[in-house]
Amino acid sequence: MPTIQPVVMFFIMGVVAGLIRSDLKIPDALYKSISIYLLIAIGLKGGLSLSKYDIMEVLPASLALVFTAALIPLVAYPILRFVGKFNQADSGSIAAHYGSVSAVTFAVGLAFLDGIEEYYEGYMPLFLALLEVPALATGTILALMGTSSSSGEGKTDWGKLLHEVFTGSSIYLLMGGIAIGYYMGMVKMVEPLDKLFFDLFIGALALFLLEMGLLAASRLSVIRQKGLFMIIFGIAFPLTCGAFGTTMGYAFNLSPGGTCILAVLYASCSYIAAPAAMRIAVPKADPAVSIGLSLGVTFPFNIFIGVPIYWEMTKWMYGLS
Amino acid sequence: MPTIQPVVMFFIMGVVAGLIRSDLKIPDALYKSISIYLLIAIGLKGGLSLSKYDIMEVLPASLALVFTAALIPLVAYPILRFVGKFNQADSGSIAAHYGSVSAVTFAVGLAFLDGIEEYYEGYMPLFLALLEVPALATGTILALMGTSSSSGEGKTDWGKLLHEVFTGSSIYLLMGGIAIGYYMGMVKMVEPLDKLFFDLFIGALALFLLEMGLLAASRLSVIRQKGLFMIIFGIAFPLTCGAFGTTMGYAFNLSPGGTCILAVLYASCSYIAAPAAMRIAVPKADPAVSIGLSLGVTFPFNIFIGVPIYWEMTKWMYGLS
Amino acid sequence: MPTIQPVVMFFIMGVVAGLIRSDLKIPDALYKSISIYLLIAIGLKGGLSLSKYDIMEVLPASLALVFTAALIPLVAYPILRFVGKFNQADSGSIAAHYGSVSAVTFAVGLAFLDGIEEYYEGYMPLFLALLEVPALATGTILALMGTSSSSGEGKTDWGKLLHEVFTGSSIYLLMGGIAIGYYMGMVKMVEPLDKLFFDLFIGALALFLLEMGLLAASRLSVIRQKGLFMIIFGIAFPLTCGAFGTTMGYAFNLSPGGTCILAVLYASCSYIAAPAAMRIAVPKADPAVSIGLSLGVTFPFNIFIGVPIYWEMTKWMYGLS
Amino acid sequence: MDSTIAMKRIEIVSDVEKLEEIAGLLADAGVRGYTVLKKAGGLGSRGTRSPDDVLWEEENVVIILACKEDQAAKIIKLIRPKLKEYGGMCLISDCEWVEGPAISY
Amino acid sequence: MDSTIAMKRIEIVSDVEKLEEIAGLLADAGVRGYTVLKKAGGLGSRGTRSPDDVLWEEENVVIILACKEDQAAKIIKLIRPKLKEYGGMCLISDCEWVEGPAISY
Amino acid sequence: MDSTIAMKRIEIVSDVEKLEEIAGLLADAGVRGYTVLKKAGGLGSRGTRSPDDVLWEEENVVIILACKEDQAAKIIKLIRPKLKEYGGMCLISDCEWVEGPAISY
Ligand SMILES: Nc1ncnc2c1ncn2[C@@H]1O[C@H](COP(=O)(O)O)[C@@H](O)[C@H]1O
Ligand SMILES: Nc1ncnc2c1ncn2[C@@H]1O[C@H](COP(=O)(O)O)[C@@H](O)[C@H]1O
Ligand SMILES: Nc1ncnc2c1ncn2[C@@H]1O[C@H](COP(=O)(O)O)[C@@H](O)[C@H]1O
Ligand code: NA
Ligand code: NA
Ligand code: NA
Repeated sequence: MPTIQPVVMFFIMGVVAGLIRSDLKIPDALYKSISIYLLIAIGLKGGLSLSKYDIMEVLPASLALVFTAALIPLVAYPILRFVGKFNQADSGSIAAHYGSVSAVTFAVGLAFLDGIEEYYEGYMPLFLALLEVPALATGTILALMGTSSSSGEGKTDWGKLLHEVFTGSSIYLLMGGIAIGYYMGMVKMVEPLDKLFFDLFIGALALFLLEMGLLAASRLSVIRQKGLFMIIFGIAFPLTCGAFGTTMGYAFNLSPGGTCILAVLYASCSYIAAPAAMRIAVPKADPAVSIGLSLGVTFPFNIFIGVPIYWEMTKWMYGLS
Repeated sequence: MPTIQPVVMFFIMGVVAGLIRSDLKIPDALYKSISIYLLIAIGLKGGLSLSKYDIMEVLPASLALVFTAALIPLVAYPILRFVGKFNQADSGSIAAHYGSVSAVTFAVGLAFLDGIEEYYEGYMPLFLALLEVPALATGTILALMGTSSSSGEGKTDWGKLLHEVFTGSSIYLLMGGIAIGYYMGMVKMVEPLDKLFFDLFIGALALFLLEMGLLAASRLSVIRQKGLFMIIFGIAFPLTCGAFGTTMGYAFNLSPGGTCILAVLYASCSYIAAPAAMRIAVPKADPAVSIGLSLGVTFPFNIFIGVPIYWEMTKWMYGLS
Repeated sequence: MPTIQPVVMFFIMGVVAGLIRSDLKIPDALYKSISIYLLIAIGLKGGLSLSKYDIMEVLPASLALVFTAALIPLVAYPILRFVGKFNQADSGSIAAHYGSVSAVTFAVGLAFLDGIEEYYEGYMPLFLALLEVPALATGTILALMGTSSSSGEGKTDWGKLLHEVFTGSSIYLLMGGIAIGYYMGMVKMVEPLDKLFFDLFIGALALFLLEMGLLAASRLSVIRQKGLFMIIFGIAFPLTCGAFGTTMGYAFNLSPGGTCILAVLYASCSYIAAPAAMRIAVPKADPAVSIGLSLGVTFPFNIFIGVPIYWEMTKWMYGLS
Repeated sequence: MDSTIAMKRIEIVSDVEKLEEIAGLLADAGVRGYTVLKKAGGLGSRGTRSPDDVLWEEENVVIILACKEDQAAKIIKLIRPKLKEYGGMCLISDCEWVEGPAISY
Repeated sequence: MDSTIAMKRIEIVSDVEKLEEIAGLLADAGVRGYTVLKKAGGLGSRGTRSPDDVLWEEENVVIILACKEDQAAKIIKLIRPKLKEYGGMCLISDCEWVEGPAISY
Repeated sequence: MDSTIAMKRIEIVSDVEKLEEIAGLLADAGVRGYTVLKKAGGLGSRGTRSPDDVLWEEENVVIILACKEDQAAKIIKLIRPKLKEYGGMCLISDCEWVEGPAISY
């Protein structure tokens, strides 16, 4: 098993600070600034790579991946509803979280591959942006099926929801970063911007993971409720999605590195974009449950154990050693 | 025409986010931190350069430029008052904004010249600091001419105003930066500070422009009022000032790069120091108008179109091709 | 005498801004973010170095130093109590501040040695972490001696105090940084994190010193009360401690650089961890006095004059020239 | 107390997202002055709302408003249906406006 | 004013560190609604407290609460000993709850 | 309600830049307690004021103060001319101080 990246140790540092009730607090403004920075940086990197490809070459895979990602909640929903005994709203909402993606998990995946010097298609951030949305729609539909007819109040404002999702800052920053990165690649002017956006990326990620550790620690209590189910689901489901992502990457002829990243994307679970969307789409769902599950179980599992496992899966798939 | 710098694309990204009503928000603390950083960094760079010159050599040009900059509002005022039909207070205040300078426009100008690898006198930030103030005085006098006698209340507290202007954080950070940069040059210890203040400059400028785009978008509505006049004035006036600056630079034997920067300074319009000063000096003036004009019209014009034009003017003046 | 580091000039820039009542304000979030950053960075650097040593080799010196640091308040207390005429609570509290250490003074000391390219043992940050706490206990005992028996209210909640001190964010971030740095050294993965945490260190320190100058200026008024005594104590006491630290470093066979850093540590006076601890331990002590003395007298003395003097002391001790 | 005018003090708490809409309503009612405090949290029928949670920000706003009694009645009429829709609360109490500052009620 | 209910308005100021404990007490008293404003400063028997001083932060919290009179009496009884211990203040006044939003008192 | 003392509640809104001066006046009046809420915005005779606009910050401060009636009269007398100069508002109402915390009025 490859060594754990030092950067993810900052997550543990945050969790421990939370558990021993240290007075350590990351200023809100720093957390928000870094999340803006990370999304732009991921976008720039992706756009820059994309400029070296023929968009037409990337398009078919993109569309297929978007479509299949939308199906993930269809698998998650029945498990949550009938095995986990969650109510309809929560089941749909959690399913949407798992269908969507986490940019930070993605970033940890990139850091992992960079650490072992493995090549991957640079346009992966495009997939990150594309995979964020479709599952949110599926999850919302599942959460609301049948309810809208019974009461007028429950009616979803799809217009507002679409606006929220597509103008939501995470998607917007990613897409904006991709556009500017593409332009940078086209005019071949990368130089002075790389110092902030590329060189400092892992350092910024470290500080972000520290705060995420603090957040995760403060969310752990929710897991006690349906403890066993939540832990099993929070680990087994991303593993399944990761295997599915590996297969898809292989099927679409991605490089091993790209396949691993795709597995990470499928396995990752949103805790920023999805909660924001579900708040509007499925106000009856309890955010504490979905965020707690996502941040308290699946996120740490993915960054410490999941990522290396998806890489092992990929190597096995490609017959590498 | 030379290619547009990728860094200014972040301004567009901000404007678009504002127009589509994205929920993207740059934390206040980040905006303020970056503006502190940019001013110090500009100052340090300037002071470092200045330490390689004989101050006596720079002094005459400095004084002449300061004096002429103070005259700019005398040209702007009658146009605003009699063509634009603004009231006296607004006319004086807007004239003061255009006579003063914008550090961010200046920074974009530097980035432009760095991008095309054109030499300029390194002490330009000194001019930035010097040109900020004089026009504020002229504009204030124009705004208040005749009014102070009629009513006691209208009396300007010049002491307070001078204190505000000279201890105002933008001038203070620039001058402080110049002083420390000068010291760094003298003792030849640049090394560990350059990493933060020089290498990351353009990256920080990118994030700042993103926020400025958001701010500009939120200020656009004011332009509707006197739309046509404001757009024409907001473009034609900086062009005139730019031509004037080019002539001055040529007359004072600056290098072509230095001349272009001087044109940028004359053409630039303040939206931080001037509003703060006018709030005290001319409280009757409506800040929405002057900030809207400065940020919504002249700033974007300058960074996208003005800077390359001033460079073309300069090349024409020096007979370069 | 060696040249003053440019970075400490930022402290003067802050003090002057405060004295001329500039409207310059460093956002709280920036101040807090940088202090988190500095502590982690110091820790990482220390941990990384430590991984190259045999911990058993470092241990005896560590324990001895911790023990002797705890004795410093025993010297400070009678001077404050009987010469300075401070009350018991204030005397104990100030003694605790002087016994504890200041991470920023430490950082300036490192920058000084780096500037003159002098070697020092890399694990010094470990001493920084270790020396922070013991004197707080001694100072607290001195402050409370005899009082707890007289009134029930005065009873110190030692459990709470210990928790506060050991989970306090400054110790936690240092120790966490040391642990992760140690791990980085072990797995030999330093590369992408060094960009943020090592390269930008001095730049971040500059911004921090700017804010500290502002803070110091706002604290100066307190010195007027017992002006002469406070100025003499605030200078003479760290000098004494510095001489003591030099002797200790020599006795424990540290390198000259390491000895100088140890002198800086002994001479430095806490203004973050100590006030926080004393608020709980000795609520009757007036924080304005101890913070004013620490930040308004001893801190500036140390960074401008003390550090070079401790280096001269060290050179004299080792017979260097 | 002399030089004071008997007035009503209205205190509205609602979601910060509704502030613009409420301000519009107040403008319609001819209100000329109010004070706004953001970053409020609280407990109510929809559970706890906290502006401090970076992952799930729910921010309330407190609007304080002094006006004459008839004006108050007008405001309440306009605001009541909105609060019914949004949630939040609205309190009225008696107060005295101290004359001195420019009239803004 | 019609469609209003006479109620009590309670305003508690205390150290922000005590907020959790006070919220617990209010929950015990069966309170179903209150509003919280943090980052407050002030002057009191323990001197000036200011949330703006980065070296020495002392933050107060203001809790505003509307409830029926009997409920108010219950709350006061529970909160009084705590405030005695912590410091701070607690005021009660009369107010009218404007009917409309969901009942949360 | 027993164990309460009838008092006056004063609520002052003004520009944050004036806080120091107002605090000085209150000290002159012998005030021993007040609570300060910064980052307030609002509408008044000088138009909208908002602490959120980074280019044009106009921040109000809300000062809440409980005191005895005679003290209140004294405060009003001192504060009225200042508010006339600065702008803002000042409201007084009746309230009950809940005994318990240290006396700071
Ligand atoms: N009884 C009450 N007293 C004070 N504030 C309340 C009360 N009820 C509701 N609120 C405030 O109104 C907000 C929204 O209430 P609700 O819509 O009922 O969830 C809460 O978060 C509280 O800030
Ligand atoms: N008379 C008062 N009026 C308003 N607020 C007060 C009053 N007395 C105390 N406070 C508030 O309660 C906090 C704590 O008071 P104390 O425990 O007396 O120091 C102060 O910082 C003020 O914010
Ligand atoms: N009628 C009112 N009710 C509540 N607050 C007010 C009222 N009038 C003025 N204010 C507050 O006082 C501030 C300054 O008012 P002014 O000086 O009239 O512009 C405003 O921004 C409001 O925050
Ligand atoms: Na997923
Ligand atoms: Na200009
Ligand atoms: Na010490």
